[in-house]
Amino acid sequence: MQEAMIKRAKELLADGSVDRVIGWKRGEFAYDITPAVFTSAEELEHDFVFDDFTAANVSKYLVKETAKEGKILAFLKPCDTYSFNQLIKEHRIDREKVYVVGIPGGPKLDIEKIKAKGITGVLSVKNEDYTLKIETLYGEETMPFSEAVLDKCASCKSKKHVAYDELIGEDGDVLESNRFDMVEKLENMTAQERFDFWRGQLSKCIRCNACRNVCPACTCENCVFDNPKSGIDNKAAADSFEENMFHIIRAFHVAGRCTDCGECSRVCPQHIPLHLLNRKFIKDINELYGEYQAGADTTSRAPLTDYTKDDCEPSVVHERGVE
Amino acid sequence: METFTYYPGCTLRTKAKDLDTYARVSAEALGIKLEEPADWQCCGGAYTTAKDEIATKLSAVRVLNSAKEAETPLITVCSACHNVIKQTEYDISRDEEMASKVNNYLGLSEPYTGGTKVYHYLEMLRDVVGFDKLKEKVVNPFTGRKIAAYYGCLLLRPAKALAMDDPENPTIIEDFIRAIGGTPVIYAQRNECCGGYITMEDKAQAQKRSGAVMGSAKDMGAEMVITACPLCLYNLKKNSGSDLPVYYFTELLAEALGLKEASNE
Amino acid sequence: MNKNLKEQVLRSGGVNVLKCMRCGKCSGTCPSYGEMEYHPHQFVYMVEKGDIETLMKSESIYKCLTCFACVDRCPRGVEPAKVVEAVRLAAVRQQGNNHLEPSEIPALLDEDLPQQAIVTAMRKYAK
Amino acid sequence: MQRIGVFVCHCGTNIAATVDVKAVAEALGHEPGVVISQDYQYMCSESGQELVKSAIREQKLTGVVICSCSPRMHENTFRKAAASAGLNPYLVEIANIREQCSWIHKDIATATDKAIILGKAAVAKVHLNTPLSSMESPVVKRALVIGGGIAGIQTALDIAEAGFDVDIVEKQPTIGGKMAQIDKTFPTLDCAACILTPKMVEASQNEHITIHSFSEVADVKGFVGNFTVKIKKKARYVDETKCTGCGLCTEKCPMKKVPNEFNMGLDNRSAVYIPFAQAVPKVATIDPNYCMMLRSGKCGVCSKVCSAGAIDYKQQDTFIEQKYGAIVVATGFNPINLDKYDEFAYNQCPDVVTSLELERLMNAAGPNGGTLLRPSDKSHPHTIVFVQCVGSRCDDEKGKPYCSKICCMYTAKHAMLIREKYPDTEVYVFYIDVRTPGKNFDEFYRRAVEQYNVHYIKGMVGKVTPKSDGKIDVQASDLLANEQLHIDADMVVLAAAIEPDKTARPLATMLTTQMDTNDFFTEAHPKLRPVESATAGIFLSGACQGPKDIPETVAQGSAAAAKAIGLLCKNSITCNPCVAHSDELMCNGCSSCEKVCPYGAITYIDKEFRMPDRTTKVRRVASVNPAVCQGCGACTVACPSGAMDLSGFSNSQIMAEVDAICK
Amino acid sequence: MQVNENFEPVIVAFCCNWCSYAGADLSGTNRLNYPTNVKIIRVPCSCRVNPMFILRAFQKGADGVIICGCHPGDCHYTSGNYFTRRRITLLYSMLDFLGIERNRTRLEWVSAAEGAKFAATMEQFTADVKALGPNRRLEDLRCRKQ
Repeated sequence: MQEAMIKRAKELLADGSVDRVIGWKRGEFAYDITPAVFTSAEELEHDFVFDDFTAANVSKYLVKETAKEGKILAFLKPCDTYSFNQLIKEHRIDREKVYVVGIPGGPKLDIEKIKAKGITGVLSVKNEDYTLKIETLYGEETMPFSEAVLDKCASCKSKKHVAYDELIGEDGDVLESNRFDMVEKLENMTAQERFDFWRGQLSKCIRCNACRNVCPACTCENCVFDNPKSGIDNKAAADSFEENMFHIIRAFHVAGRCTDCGECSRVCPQHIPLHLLNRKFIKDINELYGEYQAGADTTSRAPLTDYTKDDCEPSVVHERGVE
Repeated sequence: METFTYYPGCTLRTKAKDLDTYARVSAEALGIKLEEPADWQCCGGAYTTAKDEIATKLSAVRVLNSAKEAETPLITVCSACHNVIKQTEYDISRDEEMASKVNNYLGLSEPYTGGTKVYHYLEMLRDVVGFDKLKEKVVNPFTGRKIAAYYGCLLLRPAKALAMDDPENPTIIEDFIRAIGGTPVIYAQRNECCGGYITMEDKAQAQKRSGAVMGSAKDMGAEMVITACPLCLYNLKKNSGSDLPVYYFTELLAEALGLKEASNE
Repeated sequence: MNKNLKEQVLRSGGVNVLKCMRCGKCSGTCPSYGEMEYHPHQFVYMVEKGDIETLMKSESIYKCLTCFACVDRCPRGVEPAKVVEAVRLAAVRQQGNNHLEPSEIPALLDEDLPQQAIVTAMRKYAK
Repeated sequence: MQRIGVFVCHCGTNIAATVDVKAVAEALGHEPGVVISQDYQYMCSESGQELVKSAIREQKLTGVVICSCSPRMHENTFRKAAASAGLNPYLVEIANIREQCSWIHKDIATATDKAIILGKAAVAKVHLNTPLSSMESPVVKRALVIGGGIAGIQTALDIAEAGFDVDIVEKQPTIGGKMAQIDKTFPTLDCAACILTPKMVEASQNEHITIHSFSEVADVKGFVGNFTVKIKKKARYVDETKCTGCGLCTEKCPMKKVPNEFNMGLDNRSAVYIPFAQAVPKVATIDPNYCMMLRSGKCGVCSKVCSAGAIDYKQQDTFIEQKYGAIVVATGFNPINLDKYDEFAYNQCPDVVTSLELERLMNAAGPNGGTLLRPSDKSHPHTIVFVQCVGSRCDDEKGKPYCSKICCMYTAKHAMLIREKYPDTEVYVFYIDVRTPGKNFDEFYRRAVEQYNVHYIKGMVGKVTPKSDGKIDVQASDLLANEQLHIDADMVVLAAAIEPDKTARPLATMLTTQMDTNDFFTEAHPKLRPVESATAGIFLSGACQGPKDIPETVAQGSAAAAKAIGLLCKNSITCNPCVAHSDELMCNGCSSCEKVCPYGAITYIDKEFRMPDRTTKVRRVASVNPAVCQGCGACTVACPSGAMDLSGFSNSQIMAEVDAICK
Repeated sequence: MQVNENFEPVIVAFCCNWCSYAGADLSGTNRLNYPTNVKIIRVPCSCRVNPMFILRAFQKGADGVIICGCHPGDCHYTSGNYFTRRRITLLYSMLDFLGIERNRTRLEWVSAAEGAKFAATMEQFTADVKALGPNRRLEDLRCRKQ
């Protein structure tokens, strides 16, 4: 697949269809993959990578990239296309300046899960028939592929590309996923248990802002948390703001806009399941206002900028579930 | 076949057997199953509205609870029982203090705090069977007969609790009369009290009231009066001094359905 | 004015007599008006004034048919019949004050009289 | 550095009795930035305002906090005072320590504490207030009057008199309303038609007035000075411009059994009809529920006899759109339905009628040509019983909790007219109270009793029993005699409660005006602004605001007209400066705000920004039209970046209040 | 739960200018009592209430927050309260999800004519919050009152 992508990228660069390419390159370690922009065939040949660790969603980068001159080729996995569409809808990406090539999605791997098996000094990871052959400084190890899958991929919502100019490989379908299971489990706890759960999680927050920086819905020119005029500015971990406010406000700001790409939890160095907050909103919206998938299209009205005259009253919140 | 818990009440066992018998045979013919609970007691005949009267409400709560346990609606045909049971249901589901006192007395396995749907037999005809369906089953229609419906007080009031029909503009018995082929006679005294409750206390008053009711019905051209209440029937027949015949509505129902003869055999 | 008695009647009746606007519709509609010494609107007014003993002594408390015409037709939702009942109960609950004794009943019976009449009479007039 | 003045009002004892005003002034004097803190007996009085003004001048105040009554009461007063002393009026904040403190609390210590906190919140807010200046928005010089009864006609005539164009929208085929159905008017007993029909004609002939009869308001958009209203002209199947009102079609129409609503269904009309002889416009209307041509395609008589060729069976509802500067609501009233009151046998006996039906029975143009006859057998009634307060003053679901106000007087009128015309008729009036406040009103009622010998009985009818001989047994109480009466009557007349027209509720929603729990429109202030709604540019005329008799209705109609004229006279109006504005540097251009704006006040522009590296970048950013924005603030919450804020109620101001309260 | 009789909760009420603030004024005009704990902040429309304000109030030590607006369909700005209804429903649901006591938050529609409803609502809400005791779950410790 990687070869096919490099080949197609080179063709498009060569015939002048695009000026740049956004994809991934390897960092210090084999599993340390970051999004990168390529401008020549040489760079592509040398650095471009697409493997089981290329999980990062590159759509957010297109906000900045499409503000520049020229056209960019973007390789988007199915889940990335939802974020891409949402950003088109919010006028954050100039569609004219992107050439989208849809590529197959995950499941992608989570290095933390490999390390959790006590496997350290990882040099390379190969998938051979759903068994991982892991070459390490200390010899070769193996483990089942399924045990190293990223959480976000384990509850994948869709293999369908909702936006593309061309596809490499086959298009998939929207999936029946179990992504709300954990939300439901929490809903069925008592208020005290829920509070204890979240206090335990959120108190780990070090306010590195990785969740915000990776989030494709967080593309504000100036974030409210950085803006002294907003009244809730708070740039770094200084008090219990992170435990009480930061994540609620962030989740609310992306409510109805979050595509559930799962990047927030993937990048959290403290492994806080932040995506559960977003999924709670998605679940509520689906249940109270009808099924809605942010990014599924570029025209529908977002649930929070819409209403019907017979919407439920907020008291439903207080009447259902467990107190 | 829909099943109801059927509460006949004490009078229907003795002096008002007709009301009961015809109700049962007709129900069966209409596809309604009436199941009498094992150990019902007299409802007391009059609802005590006083908030501090608990003992007088217990038997009604017991029967409401039997219906709840049987998971069926409750049905009565006697106007007085209907009145007592519906008022009890209304109060117990709204007045928490009363509910807790009643339950303290009764010591049911699970406290009763309302929830049983109570029907008068007429409501069952209207809402479950449907007067249109009833009309289709009539074999001996009362064509051309001018029949006056007598509601009295117990069937309609207090309207909030009984919620059976508009207390000033009732139509349920008139619709019944039309369903069995008769012509209803509307007269203003149909929803005024006949004085039945006072028949032992003050005969003169009972005579005056029942006379006024029957006089009004006859004045408007009625050939007969029908009622759902044994006490009204007694009082209108015995004390009004009128020659107008008075029947239970169930008797006309059974006759219209062609069941009267059979049930008397 | 007997304050305790008034409170007892108001509590037992569950009625707010202050809602009365003195229209007299209860007495206009009462089928037993002619038999009563004190009429429904007077019950409401006298209970408000606390003059309850007078009512308790009056035969009027046994003349109410409990037909609820006044209850349903009162424009203010005062429910006069409940006031009458509360006063009657206050009277019959007093020791030895049963208006009807079981021993009196046989004399009042006739062959057609439904049970209903007897049980209601006992319920209404005796404790 | 802020220099804030705090002024605590005693409001006589209204505030001072439960709030220690001196303690409040003392406490607030220590708040940061406060340089003067005073209390005074009546801050809204001339001398109270002078106190504020001189403090502004002498202390060079940059902000003012008034602790007083509700801002809904005197915010404007103090803003004006500040402006006259040279301080921007939007640097004034009110702490509501009367309606929301002294009047609801009894304990002086806790009420005083609360007043101090409310004062602190206002001080915290005023620190962040910025001077605001109002925009001007043009006024469309045309008014809309909704409802063509006497209220609407009077309002329209007065507005037209001032030289402004005015449109009347009336849902019936003719204007005239209830007054057209009334026979005589109290207390003068002059003929209603004689005083109303000239006004109807005047309205139809006035060059400034356009009458849209058989029409309804379908949609209202916009705001004061600039409403856009969609009017639905219902199909009447007759071309209004061609119909001459000759009436030939109504004579020839074979369908004659249609209940005549103008005569309260007491007689019949034809399927094509003109409601009454003096109708305006005098144009026929076809009733599609009865017209055989429209129902089955068979007939067409009216079309054949119409020499003007005005009949158009294919006519459709049409919509017109018009801009208005002011809207006057005059939707009027109706008697309530009496189904729930059949103890009076209204549904059982044709001789039990409502008072409005009696008007028609007595009217020369009514079903009996002005002779009072019983509907049942057309005989002369000799005993008539009037029942007052049917459905009025009720504390239940059946009736209305209010007094309908007009019944005592019209009943006295009816009683008197009957006794005048038919001296052999006995008239009884059962009343709870006789309410006759009004010029010459009580005298009028006394004449009914003293001169005309009408029997007024204090008591209420409890049961009406119609009898086969045509007599009606009326059972009632006579409270003064302490007896129950039975009257053998020939007719019973029920004074049914009146209620607002059913169209008023959806209209209120369209106009975003408030109604009370009875569906009467709520005035901006019950005493001081009785003909304005709380929504700017919407005025109230007649019984849509509360029960009223004709003189009151006309007075209010003229008052509403005066208010509307006051608005239309202006070339532009000052807009509320508390509107939204977007910080372009923070705006993402995401369109969230635009989607929640009910006024379409937000548009997007591509704007060039200079970047730190000296390049330029073009970005899509929101732009608010301050003349269109009404300042609800929906956009401020929809905005994820916080670029959108609301002047006068900014994020930081509200949070400062929150902080002050939670401290 | 232990109820501290002496606990006086801090309650912030956001009221829309056109209906609920006027309703609050009306309860004053009619001298209908409700607890002094309630402090009202006037906003033009309930849709002006940013969830941030609510969180800020809790952060700074409020024990209960209630929002009052015009009844749905009666909004002075036509549609503001419909947006409020969705936003606040979701916010309250999130707070519930995080284990914050349900009775600390409420939204009530109060018209300008409903002075009695306003007073009764505040009475009830204050009692409910009082029963919960002080807000500890959302409070920012640094902001705690001494």
